[in-house]
Amino acid sequence: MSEVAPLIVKDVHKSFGSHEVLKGISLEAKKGDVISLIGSSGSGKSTFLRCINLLEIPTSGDIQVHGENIAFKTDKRGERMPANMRQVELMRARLSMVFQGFNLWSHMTVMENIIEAPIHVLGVSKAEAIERAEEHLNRVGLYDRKDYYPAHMSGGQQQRAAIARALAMNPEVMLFDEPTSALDPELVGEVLKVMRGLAEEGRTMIVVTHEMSFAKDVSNQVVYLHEGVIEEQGNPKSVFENPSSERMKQFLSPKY
Amino acid sequence: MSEVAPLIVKDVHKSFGSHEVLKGISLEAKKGDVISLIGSSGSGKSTFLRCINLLEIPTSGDIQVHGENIAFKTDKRGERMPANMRQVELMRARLSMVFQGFNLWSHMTVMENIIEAPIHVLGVSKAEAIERAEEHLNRVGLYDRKDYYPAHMSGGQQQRAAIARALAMNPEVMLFDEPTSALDPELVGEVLKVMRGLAEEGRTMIVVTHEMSFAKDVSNQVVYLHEGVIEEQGNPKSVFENPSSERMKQFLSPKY
Amino acid sequence: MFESIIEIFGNPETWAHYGDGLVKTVQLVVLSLIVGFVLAVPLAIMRASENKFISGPVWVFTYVFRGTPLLIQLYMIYYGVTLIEGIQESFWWEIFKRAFYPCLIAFSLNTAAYTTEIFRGAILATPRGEIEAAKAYGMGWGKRMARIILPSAFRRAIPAYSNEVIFMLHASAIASTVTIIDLTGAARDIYARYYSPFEAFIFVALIYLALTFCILGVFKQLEKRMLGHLQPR
Amino acid sequence: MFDFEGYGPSIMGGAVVTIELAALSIILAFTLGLIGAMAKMSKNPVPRAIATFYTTLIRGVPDLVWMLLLFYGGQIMVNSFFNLLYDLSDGSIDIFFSFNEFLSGVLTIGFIFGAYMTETFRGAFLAVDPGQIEAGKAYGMSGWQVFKRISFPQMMRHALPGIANNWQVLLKTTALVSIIGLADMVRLASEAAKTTGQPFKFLIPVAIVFLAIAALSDVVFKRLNVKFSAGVIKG
Amino acid sequence: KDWDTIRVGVDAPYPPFEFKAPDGTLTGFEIELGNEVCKEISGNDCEWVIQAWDGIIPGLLARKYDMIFSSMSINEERAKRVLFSEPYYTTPSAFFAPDGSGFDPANSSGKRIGAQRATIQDTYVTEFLKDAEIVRYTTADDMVVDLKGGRLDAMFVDAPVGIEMLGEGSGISQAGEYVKEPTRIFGEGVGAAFRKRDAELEEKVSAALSKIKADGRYDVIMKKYFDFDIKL
Ligand SMILES: Nc1ncnc2c1ncn2[C@@H]1O[C@H](COP(=O)(O)OP(=O)(O)OP(=O)(O)O)[C@@H](O)[C@H]1O
Ligand SMILES: Nc1ncnc2c1ncn2[C@@H]1O[C@H](COP(=O)(O)OP(=O)(O)OP(=O)(O)O)[C@@H](O)[C@H]1O
Ligand SMILES: [Mg+2]
Ligand SMILES: [Mg+2]
Repeated sequence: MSEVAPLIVKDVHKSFGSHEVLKGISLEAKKGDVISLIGSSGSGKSTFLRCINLLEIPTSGDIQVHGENIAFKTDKRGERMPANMRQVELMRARLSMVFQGFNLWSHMTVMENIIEAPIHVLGVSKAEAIERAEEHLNRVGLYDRKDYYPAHMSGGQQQRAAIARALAMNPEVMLFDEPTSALDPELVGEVLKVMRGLAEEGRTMIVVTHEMSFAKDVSNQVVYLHEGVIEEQGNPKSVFENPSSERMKQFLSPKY
Repeated sequence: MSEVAPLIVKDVHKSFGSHEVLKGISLEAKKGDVISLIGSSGSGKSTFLRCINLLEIPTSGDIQVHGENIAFKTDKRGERMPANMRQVELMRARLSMVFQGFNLWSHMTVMENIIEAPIHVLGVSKAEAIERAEEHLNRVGLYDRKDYYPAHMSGGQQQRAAIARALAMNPEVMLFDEPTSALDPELVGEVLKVMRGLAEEGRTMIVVTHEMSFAKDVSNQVVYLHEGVIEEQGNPKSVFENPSSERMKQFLSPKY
Repeated sequence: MFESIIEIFGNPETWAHYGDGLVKTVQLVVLSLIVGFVLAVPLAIMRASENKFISGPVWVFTYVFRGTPLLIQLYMIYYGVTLIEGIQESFWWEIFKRAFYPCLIAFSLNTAAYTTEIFRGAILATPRGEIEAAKAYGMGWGKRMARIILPSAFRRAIPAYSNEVIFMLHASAIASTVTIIDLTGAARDIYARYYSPFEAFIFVALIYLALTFCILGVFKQLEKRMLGHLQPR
Repeated sequence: MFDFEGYGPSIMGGAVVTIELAALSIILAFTLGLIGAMAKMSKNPVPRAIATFYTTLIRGVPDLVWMLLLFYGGQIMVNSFFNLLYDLSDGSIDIFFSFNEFLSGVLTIGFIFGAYMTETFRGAFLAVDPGQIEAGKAYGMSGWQVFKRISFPQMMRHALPGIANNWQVLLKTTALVSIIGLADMVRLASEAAKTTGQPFKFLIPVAIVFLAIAALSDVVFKRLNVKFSAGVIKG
Repeated sequence: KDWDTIRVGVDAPYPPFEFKAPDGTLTGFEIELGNEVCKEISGNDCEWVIQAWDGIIPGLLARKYDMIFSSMSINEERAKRVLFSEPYYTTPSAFFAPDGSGFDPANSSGKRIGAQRATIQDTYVTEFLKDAEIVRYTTADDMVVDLKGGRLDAMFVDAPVGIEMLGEGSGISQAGEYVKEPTRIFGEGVGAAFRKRDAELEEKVSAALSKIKADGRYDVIMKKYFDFDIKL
């Protein structure tokens, strides 16, 4: 256990105006952890995920990626800001995010989407980026679609392409924000299958999800968020079968 | 029974290009008849209704409104055409149609929609048209909405306004093309209630509908169309309870 | 700088000159918009026709007038009319001798071309169902056009048409090139009289700006009133 | 046949001037438009206010008035500054700046259409799905990389119809420089028309050249549109 | 300051003083004379800058060019803003009207009379022909086109320009006498104009002009364009 945790989040608060969405959240992801974030709509799951890679700047609290603390400063208007954008960019490159709406770049083919950041952010050579991209495309079963534009693919294919794009960064931690909820029920399966495979490979992942079966079967830790606070946390078996919080019980009840 | 039937359709055929959609349909609506046209999607129900008031020109066959035959001629390109557009316009004024998508005129208020055709087609005075419109609005329960624009009303309200507009023409026969299928389930009820009222008043109506309960309870004749042919026809009781055609049985089976 | 402002604007003739220019500009713009509008309605109906023989010639007209500079159209009409056989002996000459009417013709045809295309778009955008409803209630072609299609098309065309009005106001500045003393012509006179481009042109720019804002304001009101049926409540 | 009573060659030269003028102006307008759009979308209220002032002012005043003002006034403004230096230094500092008509024309038209381009680009940037930009950031791209690799190419797709439209209008606006004295195609042709008393003989060919350029531009923009809409579902 | 190249503002076309040949080259009496002057001072031809008349003084003040050599009559109003050289020619102004129209300058009420904007002729008609409709033009050729096209009843211009632009057989000719009075308006001849601070250049130009007049070059040029004497 001497290994450094790829991601440590310490007491993160986030307010929008006077509305405090996150009220002090801490989390540690060790190598190989698959953490499912669950909670009702508006509980702050997305906001938390976005705070992790600083798409939102936490009002207070710290983020540590592989032992390195992100530095903050306060700008002229008194708002908290990253002290060093370069550090943030490097950090983001190590935490690949997969979005709910995929957000594949629509003016690029699948292949171009995948090699874009490795080449222009990590500085990998084009040849190498393509070679690795092909591996990842095979991995998600999309090799034959590599020259398609996102708009010409189904939602499930797009999300798998987005996962390949995230994989291509060879990230410490992969962040997923409801990776299946923009998909038709028939397409959910193909994406979950790929994610299950990633978990089995030992990837570190944080997944915001409404798929309780995924949270139960695949993750080794479940975090239940309620109104910006972690109400319940632990291994899926205990959390789902013996929830200690009343809220968690309520949250689970309508579906089971 | 010496009274002239308001509408007689004789052996109407209609083809689009080489595709024959209606293959010889005849129908007689006596005064006070409420005829439900049912059939699966694509069977030609809308096309038939549109042939009745000549929004589509039948390839062959005759339409008789209150004993008057619509005259046809063949134009230069060999297509069948009404011989006299004036006759068609007068006939249309006597067969009011209520559309699935309401088709209220969006730049006019409800009141303006209702008095438009009576004034400009029938030549009723404005004062009289307004007076009658108010009656019809009361009838469909929309009096308080008379100065609204269609876009500012719910679908159910729009459809009731469209019915009031049709009523204002004091038509021999009212034609309805799926008057409720563009509505949310909650709104269907309010429109059906109005239509049931019209039927009870003794209005002659031809209704294309997917609402089997309406067809069953309200109409005195049900016509089942299949691939452009009348497969089954009769009073609702016998048609629904003892369908003689296999197809009709199949058509009814999934829903019952 | 200040002395020259006082010298220029202390002279009542300057104000009178700009005032006359303003009247000319407003006359030109308003009249050409009216004529253009009146021409554009039938042209737009023709242009929206499915019959190529009807829409084709109108397309040529709008393509040519929208594809070439108004200045050239103005020159052609202004210098061209003098070449018409016998016009100088006819009573028409009293009208065409002055620059105003040739200019008005050029402006009217130009705005008619743009307005035609605006209206055509609006006509084609009429919801099909509304047209069918009109047919189903016994309206003939003429009534459908007059009561349903055009009224709703005109309303839809208001935003685009307001742009056209502003463009026409701006385009009218070239009237000054054929001796008309419109606002810009007045400014050029004042400029030449006092050798001061800033005072003369900035002042006229402010007048144009004010006119533009007036037009925008009028159309905003019009939109509020006429497009109520399109806005969500 | 193309001699046009001796005026042919010089009018042809004028056509080249017109095209060069339009091409350089659109480049300037494009640049100003990008800067203006950035300024308008900036979080900082100062550039935002400046850009708003710029676009409102330009779009509220006729092109011709701008030309007269900038053309006659621009040089005076620049040189009155140097005049001041000259007077203050008793003639030992004697700098001056000469705008030729062509340069003034390019600057004026570019400046005017920069305002229209600003609006085009602003709308186009706003039409880019914010998720696309966020994805760029999330993969560690710097602000400039996101702009260059994601926002800009996607924005261009939305901006293209507006750019095409501005170009067609700009092309016709170049005719106005003839009024302030630049020897473009329109000026040379109208001078010839007046001298010879044959307006149609000279003006119709010029009109045809304009139509031809417009038609050609249509084709080019259709091609560009295909290029930039790579990845868009064709309806 | 050494004057290697002298940039000279001129309003063209204004034949025969300055106009463009069909091939686009600038020529005319003042162009040739001006080039002689420039050569005298700098050894080179002038660098001509074409500028519409109504912007010609602002253009000078804005240093688009260093001198105006464009039939500019010396008068008090202008002398307030610019520095004039010695006059180098003088011509009268005159009305031109279609033959047989019976146009009489003394009785011009209600007539349309053209003048070039901001010229001395403009000043004159504005002041003395109050009942006429004055139509102002930016360039002289626009005015001639309108006169020929029947849009004007008459125009008031520099006499040689009118004669030259209208030519023989145009059906238009001089109406009434030459107009030279009042001197307050018409001044005492045409001079080159300079920014006030460029007195040194003005001296050089005036000296060059006297030299050219004295050694006969002036007359050679003049005879190419005029069959009468305009020398001052
Ligand atoms: N940019 C923002 N500005 C203001 N409020 C915001 C912003 N983003 C999120 N919020 C608010 O923060 C709260 C939490 O939102 P968040 O998107 O994190 O919820 P969530 O748990 O992801 O919900 P869902 O399951 O619906 O995605 C909500 O009340 C939301 O309205
Ligand atoms: N204008 C047209 N041109 C060509 N084919 C048409 C046209 N209108 C209808 N059809 C075809 O005619 C057939 C019958 O269409 P119709 O709309 O009458 O069916 P329907 O019974 O009303 O079905 P639904 O219940 O879906 O409204 C369909 O196959 C349709 O594709
Ligand atoms: Mg969320
Ligand atoms: Mg149907």
